[in-house]
Amino acid sequence: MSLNDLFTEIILDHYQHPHNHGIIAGATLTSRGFNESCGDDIQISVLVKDGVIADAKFSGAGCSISQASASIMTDLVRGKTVEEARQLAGMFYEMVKGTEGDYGEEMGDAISLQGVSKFPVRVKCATLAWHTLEESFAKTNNGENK
Amino acid sequence: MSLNDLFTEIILDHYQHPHNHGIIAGATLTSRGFNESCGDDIQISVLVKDGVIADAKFSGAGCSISQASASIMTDLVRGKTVEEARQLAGMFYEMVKGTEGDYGEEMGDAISLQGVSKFPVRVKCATLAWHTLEESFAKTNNGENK
Amino acid sequence: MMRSDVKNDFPIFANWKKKGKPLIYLDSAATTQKPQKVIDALDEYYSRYNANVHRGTYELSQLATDMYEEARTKVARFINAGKSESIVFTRNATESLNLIAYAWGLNNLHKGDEIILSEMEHHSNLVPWHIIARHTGAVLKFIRMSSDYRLDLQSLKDNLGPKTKIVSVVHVSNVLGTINPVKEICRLAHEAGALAMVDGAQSAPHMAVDVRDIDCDFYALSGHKMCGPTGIGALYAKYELLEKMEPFMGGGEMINEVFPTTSNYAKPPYKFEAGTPNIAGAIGLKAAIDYLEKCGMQNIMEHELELGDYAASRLAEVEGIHIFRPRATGTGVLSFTVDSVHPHDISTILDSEGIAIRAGHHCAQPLMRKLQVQSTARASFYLYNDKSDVDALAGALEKGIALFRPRKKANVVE
Amino acid sequence: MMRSDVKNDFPIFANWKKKGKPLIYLDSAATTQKPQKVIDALDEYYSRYNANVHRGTYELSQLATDMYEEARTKVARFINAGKSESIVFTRNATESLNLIAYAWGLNNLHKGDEIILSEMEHHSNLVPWHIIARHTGAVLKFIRMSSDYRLDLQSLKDNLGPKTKIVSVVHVSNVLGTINPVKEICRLAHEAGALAMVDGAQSAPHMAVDVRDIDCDFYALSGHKMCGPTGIGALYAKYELLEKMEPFMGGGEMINEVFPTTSNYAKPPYKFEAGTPNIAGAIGLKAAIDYLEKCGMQNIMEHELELGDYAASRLAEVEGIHIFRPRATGTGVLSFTVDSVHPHDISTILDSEGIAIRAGHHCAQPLMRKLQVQSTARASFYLYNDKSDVDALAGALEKGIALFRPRKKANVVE
Ligand SMILES: Cc1ncc(COP(=O)(O)O)c(C=O)c1O
Ligand SMILES: Cc1ncc(COP(=O)(O)O)c(C=O)c1O
Repeated sequence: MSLNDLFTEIILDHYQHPHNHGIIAGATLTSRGFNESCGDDIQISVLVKDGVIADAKFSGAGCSISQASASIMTDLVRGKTVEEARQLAGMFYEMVKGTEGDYGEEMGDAISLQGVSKFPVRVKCATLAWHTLEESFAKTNNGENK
Repeated sequence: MSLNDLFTEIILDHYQHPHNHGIIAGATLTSRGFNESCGDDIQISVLVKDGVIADAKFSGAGCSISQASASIMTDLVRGKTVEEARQLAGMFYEMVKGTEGDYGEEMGDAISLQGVSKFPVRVKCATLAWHTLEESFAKTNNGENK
Repeated sequence: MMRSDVKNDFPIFANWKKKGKPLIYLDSAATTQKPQKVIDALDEYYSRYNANVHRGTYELSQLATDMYEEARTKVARFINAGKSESIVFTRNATESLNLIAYAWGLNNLHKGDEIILSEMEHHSNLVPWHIIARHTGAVLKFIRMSSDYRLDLQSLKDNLGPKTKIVSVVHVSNVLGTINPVKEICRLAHEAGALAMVDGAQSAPHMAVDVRDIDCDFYALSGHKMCGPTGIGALYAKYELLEKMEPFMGGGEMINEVFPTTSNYAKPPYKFEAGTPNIAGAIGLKAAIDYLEKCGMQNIMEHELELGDYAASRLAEVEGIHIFRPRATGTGVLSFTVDSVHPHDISTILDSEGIAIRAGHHCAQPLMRKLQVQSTARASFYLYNDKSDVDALAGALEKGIALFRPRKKANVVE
Repeated sequence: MMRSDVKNDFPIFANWKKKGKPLIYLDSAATTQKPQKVIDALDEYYSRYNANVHRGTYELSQLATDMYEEARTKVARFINAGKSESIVFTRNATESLNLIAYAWGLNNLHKGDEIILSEMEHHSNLVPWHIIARHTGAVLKFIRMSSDYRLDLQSLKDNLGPKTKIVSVVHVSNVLGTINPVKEICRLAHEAGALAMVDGAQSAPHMAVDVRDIDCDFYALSGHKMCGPTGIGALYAKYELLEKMEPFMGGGEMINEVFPTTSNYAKPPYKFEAGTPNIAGAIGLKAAIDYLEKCGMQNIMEHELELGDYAASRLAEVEGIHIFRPRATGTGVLSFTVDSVHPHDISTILDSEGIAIRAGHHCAQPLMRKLQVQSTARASFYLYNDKSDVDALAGALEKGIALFRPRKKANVVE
């Protein structure tokens, strides 16, 4: 429960050098999420083709946890089906809530966010990108049309 | 502080057989007062001529204390100057607040309301008619024009 | 069956003495007494967890937020709201009703649109509509009350029409105790294409309420009338309606983005909670609901009905009394008048024996006119009352009103 | 000079421990901690005097009414309102501001009328005007902020004109701590024939305020920001304006007469207090003011300024820090950012040492854009803070942000 468990090197690396930062020109889904508690503001854009996430990017501003989580998420979901991305989101929520489990294989770099479960205040930061993505699936016919 | 101190025979008599009940056709001052706590609703009409209260009546509905007080007040102020009526009002407020003093001579029947000072909840009932009269003096150039 | 020692849960009964006489509190329709558990919940919050909510970025604030949101969930479960996001915290039932009148009414009512209320509404479900009608040009109509003090559904049907936009009625009358058939009323409103709102200020405290079974669109309640603190109330609304509605008050907590001249809003229920909420109030309300649920809402309702029936039969013996209570569907609320003794005088008579009842128009002046009285005396019972309270009421009343009967000189003690 | 044992008056400091570390509470601009005396006042009210107010016809209710009205008188004296009828109890400063926006604005503003605010307003003095502007067609204008974080009065003068109907500004900024020259602003507004409102959420708790000297028409404050309970606030208004104004919410307590489709209203302040008020909240606020007055408002202000100055100089040493605070006219509010460490991360770093600060936009998004940041970290001091709190803050900050500097592998503990 030291700060080092939260601000891991992988997190800081994603925060300082985010992957997939930007907006996809021909996105089939764009969605925006706010975290009122700290003012995080994130935009996700995704290109879904035949049920598969061909590309995913994010933009906006926020804290290290929300930015790193978005960076990692966009890495993770690319190439996955929408259904698989949904399952990853569910698994991610469980992980950061602190539910016991073996997340290593599926979560990739996201495993570095496991420490968030010890910092309840930060759970919302970690899940912002995932919620923003997931909620918009429902509103956009699984991301196939905005 | 028994109920008999509050509901004196004089009060009950004025309540059951009010004096000056009605509305003066050519009143120079009419005024209405409410007592939100019990729903009392009183109307005072007064005829002022050359600074003297030539006639005073009341109507409306309310509890024994507010009705008796109005009945007694209209008796008392008739024939008095507006200034004298104001002074009586001030004296009456002091009496029902419980301020020590010799009220007998000036207060007439109103002395029977002295027991109200032991029932703080009822002070508003006793003063309703007087406040309604007094406030309207200010608004009507001492009752000479409505 | 109600435990016989319930009074002990409420410290005021041990603390308040009037000339040595115990408090017999029969004004629970106005506000209820508070159990120690509610007082302790407030104390604990302020002594241990106090922080602002939602915007906090430290653990203490997270704890306060969790407690506040648990209170929301508790209220939602208590009235079976389905989801806690359907619950908006307000100051009281009055604000809940105003919120709908303003946020929904001001933006959805137009000239000639019709609002249906009833003849037995509390001012809190009348005056907001007067204000909104003035701003929008909408028109008010009223469901008639029968001579048995019940709403006449035929009169609702006659009033309903294509212009009806909302029907808003009281669930339980604070004057008559009548339980209105709100489920049927909501069904009729919906059939006519109107929304339906229920003023639950007097139902939530006294019976199990299921807002989804009633199928109302909006439901209002007050915490202080159900053993909770003052300054906290709730509005239930169907979530889809909250989503579509414009906000009521503007300020912190209820926004996503604010620009100099425009703003966009957070999701419900936050959209409707501008500024720092009554955090301790919500937490106290949760403690109150916990307490009521432990006593059992069914128990509470039966207990009050029993007291109401018993009081009605005891008071019927008083000479010159008029009781305003329906033959069936009554509760623990009992309004009455006594010939030639004004309600306020009745109240003073009883107060001198330590018995607290209310006298007045009970914020229902149009109903008073319908009953052809200016005011009534009202005894209202709650879980902490028992039959001995009713006996005390009947005894003091008999004794006291004798003062007002023609009396011989000897009676008067100077 | 502030007593050195003030913290002992506030039970949370003895009760809350984070991993053995004491609470260093630096978020008083969001909400303040509560002294034992305030908690006791609530307890006493609920355990001894609880009853509904104003409509009561028995002694207990009269006592509750007296206590509630004494609270009003206390608030009136505290800000030198002149008469207690000028004080309306609300939920919080946000509701006080909305009350004016709705009750005055909705009935007095017309298309093209101008409302002047400033660039440093809290959302609670922005969003209500957005709503009312949408309904009325009125237009918003803004007093510019200088590079020293102060309002530019020339910009007010430039904006004022015959169409200006109201000027509403924050007394003390919750982000910058700037004390604005509200007396001068009110004078200029009045000269132009406009009304003037002051958002006192951050001034009433921290300094002696004299609303009649300021000569504002309206002044808003929140109880929870000045050691009082949540759920209670106040609006001061010049009495003649209250008399002329339409009511805000409708319901019980605020009326004289109600007919089915019309009503007429009670005198101010009751006209503006619909429904059962937060009685305990008002009584708790009175206890809070008693407490603050005992400590001395002048003392409190000087103490906070000293802490603010000390903190500004201590934090200036931190590498990469930016402090947003005026050179003069500052208070005990200190916003800052640190290069490449997000405010929310700063807050977590400090929280791990038991230090509670706020990170975010502080409900002032337009100001954030003006400052060209998305959010800031903010430490805000109150009477219970001292220099050791500042030292703890500076120390934890230095240590924590090192984590975010490029680090060697050895630093990372898994
Ligand atoms: C300057 C200012 N105005 C208004 C408010 C709103 O106060 P409340 O949330 O108590 O309504 C605040 C507090 O956040 C504030 O700092
Ligand atoms: C039926 C009814 N509706 C509304 C209210 C208003 O409740 P509150 O004063 O708590 O807002 C009351 C209480 O007086 C009531 O009895």
